[in-house]
Amino acid sequence: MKVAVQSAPFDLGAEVEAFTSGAEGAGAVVTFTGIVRPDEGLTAMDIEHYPGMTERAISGIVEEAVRRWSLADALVIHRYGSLKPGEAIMMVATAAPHRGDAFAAAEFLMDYLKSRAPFWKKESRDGGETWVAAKDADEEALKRW
Amino acid sequence: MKVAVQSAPFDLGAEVEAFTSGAEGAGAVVTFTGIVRPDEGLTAMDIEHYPGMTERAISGIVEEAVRRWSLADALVIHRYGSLKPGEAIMMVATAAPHRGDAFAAAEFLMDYLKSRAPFWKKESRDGGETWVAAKDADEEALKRW
Amino acid sequence: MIDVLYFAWVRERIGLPRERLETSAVTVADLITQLRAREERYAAAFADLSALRVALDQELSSFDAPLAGVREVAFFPPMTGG
Amino acid sequence: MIDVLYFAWVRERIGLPRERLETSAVTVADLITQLRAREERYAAAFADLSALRVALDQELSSFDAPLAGVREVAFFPPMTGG
Repeated sequence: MKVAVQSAPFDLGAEVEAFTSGAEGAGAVVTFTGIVRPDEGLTAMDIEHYPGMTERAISGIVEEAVRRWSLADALVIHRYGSLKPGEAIMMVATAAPHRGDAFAAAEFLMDYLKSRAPFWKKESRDGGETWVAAKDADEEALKRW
Repeated sequence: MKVAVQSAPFDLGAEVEAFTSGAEGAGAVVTFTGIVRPDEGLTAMDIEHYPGMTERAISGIVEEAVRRWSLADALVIHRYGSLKPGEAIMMVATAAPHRGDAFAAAEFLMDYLKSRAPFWKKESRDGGETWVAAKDADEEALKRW
Repeated sequence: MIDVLYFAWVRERIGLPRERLETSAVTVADLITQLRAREERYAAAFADLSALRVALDQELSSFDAPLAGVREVAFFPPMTGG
Repeated sequence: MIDVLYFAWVRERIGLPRERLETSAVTVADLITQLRAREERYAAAFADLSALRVALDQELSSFDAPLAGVREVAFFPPMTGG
């Protein structure tokens, strides 16, 4: 199990490689990577977080995933600070004996990180700065679990 | 779009890195890696395929995924030949503006590759060799799409 | 004494990330009532509670939760991680 | 003339990966009837059709499909990719 909250970029290829080769007994590894979508006019994405609570909240979400599914391992890396379009914001990885568990746990982690981990995104555009509003669909997504 | 059917191992980290940095406009990248599960007594997994039909079938499945979901890119690599426990058999990757499309397309690709791409697995154990039987659950899984 | 933290636009509207307060508030809602009464910038930040979330000692909580024993209260908009 | 391919345990049971046949079979089912009649190893391989799949010119097909124009027929068990 690994949870990292950091401002530094992470090496996606190296993380996936290390996670996969370290996941003993796994037959299936799913990864998700979130990227600052290079939307028209977007110049930067600033991510604020709540130090202390962030690590607690993410660890709690990972522990819940481990309780619900048969997982060999799980990983969450989430960045904060100022990111440019095209940069990776975060990743999750899940390893399980079977693919169903790996997929379900990865989607569960993403749904919960979206709405229950204390991060807030602010977009900078030519016209100014805007806090990204939470989507009703993201809150709705939690109900399926 | 990339489809590769090969006996050689692939470099998972490098493939994920290249796919992700090449997926223009993506906000979400999902990858799945299938590994020879190191079950008790398993010494090798031999994968037979149908050269020609394999590439056609996989390309058809990828094209169907692109028709159904809003994808920036998709990739399938599938190995054949003799693999050892712990080795990666195959991977899929999907890139999309939003995470829902990336997850759904990756699961769709996996479900179809399991039952519609002409590969056959044979397990070698101390006691001999056994062809892996198709699971009813894998055929069932196609019905959700 | 209680630490009160503000994040995202709540922090921007109030103009500070955290402060230490002496309060007799029994619940989060009481504390919000006291904060609103302090200055216009607080009233503006707490105008619409449906747009706010609260954490007590780093656990998500609700506005009717009691403050007894709590050392850190945080106010912020709905989270947008991932 | 038609190419007939066998994979996995079908290949092992029949003992060869492919062969070229002259056949008057109109459908896949007709071809299977002719193959079964050839030798015991064919009869064994085609004993239970529910355990077999067929592809015509590299497209999955069904046992009642016509063979007219088909150049390559492949028989194999349900696939186990991924």
